[in-house]
Amino acid sequence: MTDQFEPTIIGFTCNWCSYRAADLAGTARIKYPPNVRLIRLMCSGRLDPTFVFKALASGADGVMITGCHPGECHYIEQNYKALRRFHLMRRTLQGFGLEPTRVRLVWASAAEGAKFASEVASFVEEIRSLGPLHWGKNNGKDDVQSPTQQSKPEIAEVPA
Amino acid sequence: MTEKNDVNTTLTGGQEKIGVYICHCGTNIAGVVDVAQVAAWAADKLKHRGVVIARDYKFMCSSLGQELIEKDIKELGLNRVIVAACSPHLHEKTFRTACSNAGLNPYLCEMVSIREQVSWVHTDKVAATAKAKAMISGGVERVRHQVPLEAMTVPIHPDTMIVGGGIAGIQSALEIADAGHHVYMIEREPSIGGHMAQFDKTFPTLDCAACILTPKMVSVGTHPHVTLLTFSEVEKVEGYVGNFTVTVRKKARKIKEDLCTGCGICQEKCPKKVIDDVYEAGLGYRKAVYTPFPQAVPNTPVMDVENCTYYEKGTCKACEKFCPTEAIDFNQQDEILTFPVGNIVLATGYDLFDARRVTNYGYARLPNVFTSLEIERLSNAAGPTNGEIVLRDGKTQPKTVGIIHCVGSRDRNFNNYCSVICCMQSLKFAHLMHERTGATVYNFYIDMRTPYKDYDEFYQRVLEEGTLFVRGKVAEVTDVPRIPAEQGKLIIQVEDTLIGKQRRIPVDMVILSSGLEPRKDSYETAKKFGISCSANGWFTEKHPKLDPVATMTEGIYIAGCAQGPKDIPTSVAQGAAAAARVLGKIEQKEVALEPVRASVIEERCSGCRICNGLCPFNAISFHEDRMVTEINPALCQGCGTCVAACPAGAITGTGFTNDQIMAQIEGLLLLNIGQEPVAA
Amino acid sequence: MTDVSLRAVPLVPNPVQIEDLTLLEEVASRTAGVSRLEMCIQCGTCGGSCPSAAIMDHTPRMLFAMLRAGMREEALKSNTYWMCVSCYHCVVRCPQNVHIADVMYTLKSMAIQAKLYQDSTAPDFSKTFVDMVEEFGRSFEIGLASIHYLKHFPLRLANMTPMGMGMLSKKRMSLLPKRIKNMDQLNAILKRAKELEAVQ
Amino acid sequence: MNDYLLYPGCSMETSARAYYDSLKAISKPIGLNLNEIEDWNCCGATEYLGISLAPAYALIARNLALAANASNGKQDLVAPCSACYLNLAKADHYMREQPKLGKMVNEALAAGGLSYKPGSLEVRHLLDVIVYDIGLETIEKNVVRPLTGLRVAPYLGCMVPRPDYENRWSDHEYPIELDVLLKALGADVIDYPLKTECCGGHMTQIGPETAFELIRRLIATADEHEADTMVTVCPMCQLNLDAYQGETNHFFGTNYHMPILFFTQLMGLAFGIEPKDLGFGLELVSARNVLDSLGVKAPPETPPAPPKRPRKQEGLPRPKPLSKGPKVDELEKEVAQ
Repeated sequence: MTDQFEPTIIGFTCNWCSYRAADLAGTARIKYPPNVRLIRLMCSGRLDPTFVFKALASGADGVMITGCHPGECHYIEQNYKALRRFHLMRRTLQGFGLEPTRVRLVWASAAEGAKFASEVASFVEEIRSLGPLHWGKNNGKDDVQSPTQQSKPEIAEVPA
Repeated sequence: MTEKNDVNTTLTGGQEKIGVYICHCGTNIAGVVDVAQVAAWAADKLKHRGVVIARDYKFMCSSLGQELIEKDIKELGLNRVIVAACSPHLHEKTFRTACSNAGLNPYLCEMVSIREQVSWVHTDKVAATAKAKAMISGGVERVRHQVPLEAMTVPIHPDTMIVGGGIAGIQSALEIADAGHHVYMIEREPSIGGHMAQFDKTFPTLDCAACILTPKMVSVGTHPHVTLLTFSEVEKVEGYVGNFTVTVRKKARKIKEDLCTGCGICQEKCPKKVIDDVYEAGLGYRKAVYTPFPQAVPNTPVMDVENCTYYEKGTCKACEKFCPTEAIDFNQQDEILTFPVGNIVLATGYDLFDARRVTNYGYARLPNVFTSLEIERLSNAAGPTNGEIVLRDGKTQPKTVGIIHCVGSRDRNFNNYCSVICCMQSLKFAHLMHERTGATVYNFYIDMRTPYKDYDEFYQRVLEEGTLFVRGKVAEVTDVPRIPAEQGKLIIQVEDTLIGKQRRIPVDMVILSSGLEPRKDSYETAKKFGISCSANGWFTEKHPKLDPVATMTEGIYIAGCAQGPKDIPTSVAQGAAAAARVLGKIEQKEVALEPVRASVIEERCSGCRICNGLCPFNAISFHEDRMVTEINPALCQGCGTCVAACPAGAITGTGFTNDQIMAQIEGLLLLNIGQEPVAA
Repeated sequence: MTDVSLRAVPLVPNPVQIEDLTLLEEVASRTAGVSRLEMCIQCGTCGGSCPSAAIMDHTPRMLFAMLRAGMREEALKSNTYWMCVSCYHCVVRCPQNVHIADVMYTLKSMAIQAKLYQDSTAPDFSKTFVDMVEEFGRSFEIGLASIHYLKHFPLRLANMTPMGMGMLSKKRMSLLPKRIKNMDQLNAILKRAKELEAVQ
Repeated sequence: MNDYLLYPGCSMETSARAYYDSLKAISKPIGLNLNEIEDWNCCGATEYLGISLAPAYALIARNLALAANASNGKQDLVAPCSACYLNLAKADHYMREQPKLGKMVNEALAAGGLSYKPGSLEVRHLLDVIVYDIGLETIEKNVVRPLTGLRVAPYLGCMVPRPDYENRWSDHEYPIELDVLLKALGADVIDYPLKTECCGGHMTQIGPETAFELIRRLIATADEHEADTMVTVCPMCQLNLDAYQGETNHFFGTNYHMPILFFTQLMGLAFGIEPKDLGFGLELVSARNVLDSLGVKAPPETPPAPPKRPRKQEGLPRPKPLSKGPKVDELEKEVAQ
């Protein structure tokens, strides 16, 4: 293997569309990079922004939020709430001095396995080009020990 | 709904006894993920998080695999179970039932999808194994915060909706209605019958399609348990298995169905002739008010508003003048119907591949190139030529005919799949051409595919009749001659691959055996019903082998060509199979629902009312007297939006609590590995 | 024929050498882009479409079967790819999206390298053309055509003369090509490219 | 003003001078500004690729690198020659599809102090630019001498619509771009069935008999359709059909006289530009009849074009042709108006 940076990404899916898109990518055997680890919620509306910050603070380099297409939410319109929170999260990240693009929102219907896979692939590339996230470093407080620094070696160790 | 407060419901440190079960799924998982290593890792590195046993097994979903879990629950006293296998949408129920059988609350079992999310989508074995470990770690952390729950049950509505009135839908409808349950059949076209109603003969027995289909259509039309809604489309589907609410648009026929007797005088008197692109495949004509074909069910005509002279110019109304029952209603509007159903069968069929896309075959440019559907109509005794097979000039019989297989199929420029029916269809045409015109017939094929009962025997028969077979995919059809013998002919240019030479074969008529394609709106339909499509656009079945009529969405079944290309017998079999599944569901009378619900911890609620406007199901109400919000569990659907919104953390979502998700995040990122053991 | 051991010796020598089963892969790896050569389903669309099929000793489809069978010498001796006119009919029609025209280019270069071509007309034309480009950075038809015709179709040259004269008198041919300014740069690039290819 | 970089290719200065002259003449009225790339080299035609891979692609890529430097990501690269257009597009495409090739080519380019990032240029054929960027409306506005009554066979040859890596053309086998352009000039355009068949390419050099047969088919079919002239978009096609027409006649004992012109020459005629400024007279098979039928300059020698062949429709209804997408439908609609 090359020594290129392999980001760790946490993905949130809704139970009805995007988790099934991931299932479909699987049954259709569409390949995508192994950097994303998914958490299933019932709806993207369930996504509490603290989950995202928790993930980034705990060592994830990026967070991918997925849900049903606008207008197709299983719970009628709750994905619009996710959309609103998403913009808020990006602004907050910017306020922290982090790249807002470390959080991505993707709409994927149950029929869009290929789209799910390609979005993962492009997000991994994007995060790879941004480099590892050193939570807390970018806002100039180098003396603060970030949880990332503590946890990174553990993550890197897993592949063995 | 036993849980009200997620603060103290987790077992106190040291009480978790978690079993981790890793499935090989044959080689589906084990071929990419080193399952033995994962099991050993989980037993070692997650021991301090409560894992007492980690096993890998060839097929966890087999009865032996389930027994393994049950035995461990009983013998080791497991109180949490992780199954790392396929998607929970496939086998969550299986493993929950197994846990339940062993006396463990089924909601203390959690699945980790290392097949759909790992082994099937990744190739790097080391990375895949590492990801599987992280996902199991996440699952373990999550399940530690799980609490016992009780399932909620709701009754199943006994009515069924069948979308699509082709042969598959008809079969489904009759099976269910004959069992005494009500069926709504929704058909987009003015009549049921589907593509089969357009065919002349059916292979390999050469039965007349109309003769075997018409009685079934009539049964549907007259069945006391069938509500037939033709010229109608489903607009919206809400709800879930057992309790769907569907909205259907019944398009205005401009004819009062209750008054119309189907006498046909309006069609006779209508002065406007229109090329019939649908039923007659563009070869024949119909009127602006019409029933698509004589045996149509129902036989109530529809008005073609786009072509009707009255709508164009404001005068005519010949139909109205002559209608003996005053059934014509130019002011009729679309009707919107809403009704509840318990189950849905989608039998929406296929579209024929548009042969114009293969420019080198010249369809629509060279007059004597025909599509398979055109030939069905030409050879049909009730068709535009009364069954006479003639060239586009309307009179000349062809002396030589070339039939091209695989048009638009098995071709990455168009569709990469085999359309299944084209070989047999082409053999049928070869026979009909030979029988009706005595023409010399060439068949151009890549591979001859004649499986199933009596199919290859039919191939033998066509060979006996003297049909000439050329193995080679036709390169082009042209009308540009190179030698005098080619003058005035269509020339089929092909490599005869069995002799390795390019041949140019002059013929009078070319028949393109077009393939089958998913409906153009199949993605929209799939979205509407919440099911998935394959990359090609066919509806995806729950399991390609073991559950070919169910979908990933409970209560929605698929039948016929909507699921993939197939012939008539297979469509009928699948229609009947879907009906059997629906009847099975109806017999169950009720269905268990996920107990995923939100509830308010009153003492934490500050009464800010932020959550109040968020619920689309009106499950949230505010108690002015106590200044707190309350959630009605009967109305709550469990999306969790209010949980995420509550600034005080006063709302908790069963099954997806903050603690569970936070723990899962830590688990996925392996923060638990270095931690102090939970056990003392 | 009583000795059983004799039966181990084939009466007809096996025409296919085991090591040549790598031929298909070699051709694919030497082709620009993703050749998809292994995807051929032998349908004959290429052979049916080819304007030169009549003068090819094997249709492209047969050639692909030969590559699969590892018939290195027979395949490289074939005139098929020398007759290819690069019309791309087969490429856009191929149901498996095999990059047929580019495979033909690969086979030409392999045949030249292995010196297995049977008729030198086409390879000579290519070589003359390339020599000219490497000398001037440009091509010029008159020099090329006359050198080529003199060598390969001396009898036809007489018929061609009026055409050539016509072209010359209408100033549609020049007797000397133009040379590009930065010939050194082009030479350096080509030299480096050749070295890189040799390493491959 | 539409600004483009021009890669003329070797033929434009010699055998296809008429193409270059007429292109220069029509550029100004239609607002087409072409800037020739400095010190371009030969693209290698169909020959270099058959000798060795890396040098062939490096040869092409030098032009791409020079063009990309001059373009600054703003201008598209235009090639009037089909083979040049294909080679430039091909190198760009494969350098992207196969990063290994891209890397190798760039290493070679580095030896000359150059580099090229695949995908940074849009490679386009002249006809594409004229039809889709300049637009038929502008063309029609410039027509002062409509080519009324002139029966033309539009002939594109192979390498413009195929393999078409970027899906720029309406069809691989039966594209309509040249047809609609000529219709916009007022010409009577034949539905020429061999419009994308091969002219023989380099077979005139390596297998003349085959080439003659291919040339014969093309000319015979145009003749059969009573065409006054065939119109090409490629120097190689023009050379083969024009310069080898005599030899083809000689070989088959036929007596075809089919002038082969570049589409830019007909554009110029329709725009009222003098024939001598459009390279008329450079063709070996004289196009005098074309000029005559339009009443330009020369006195009539050949009889006027015969009436169109009637095409009446009877019998069974015919299927409608396939829509080739909104872009093309619009073109067809424009022409119909």
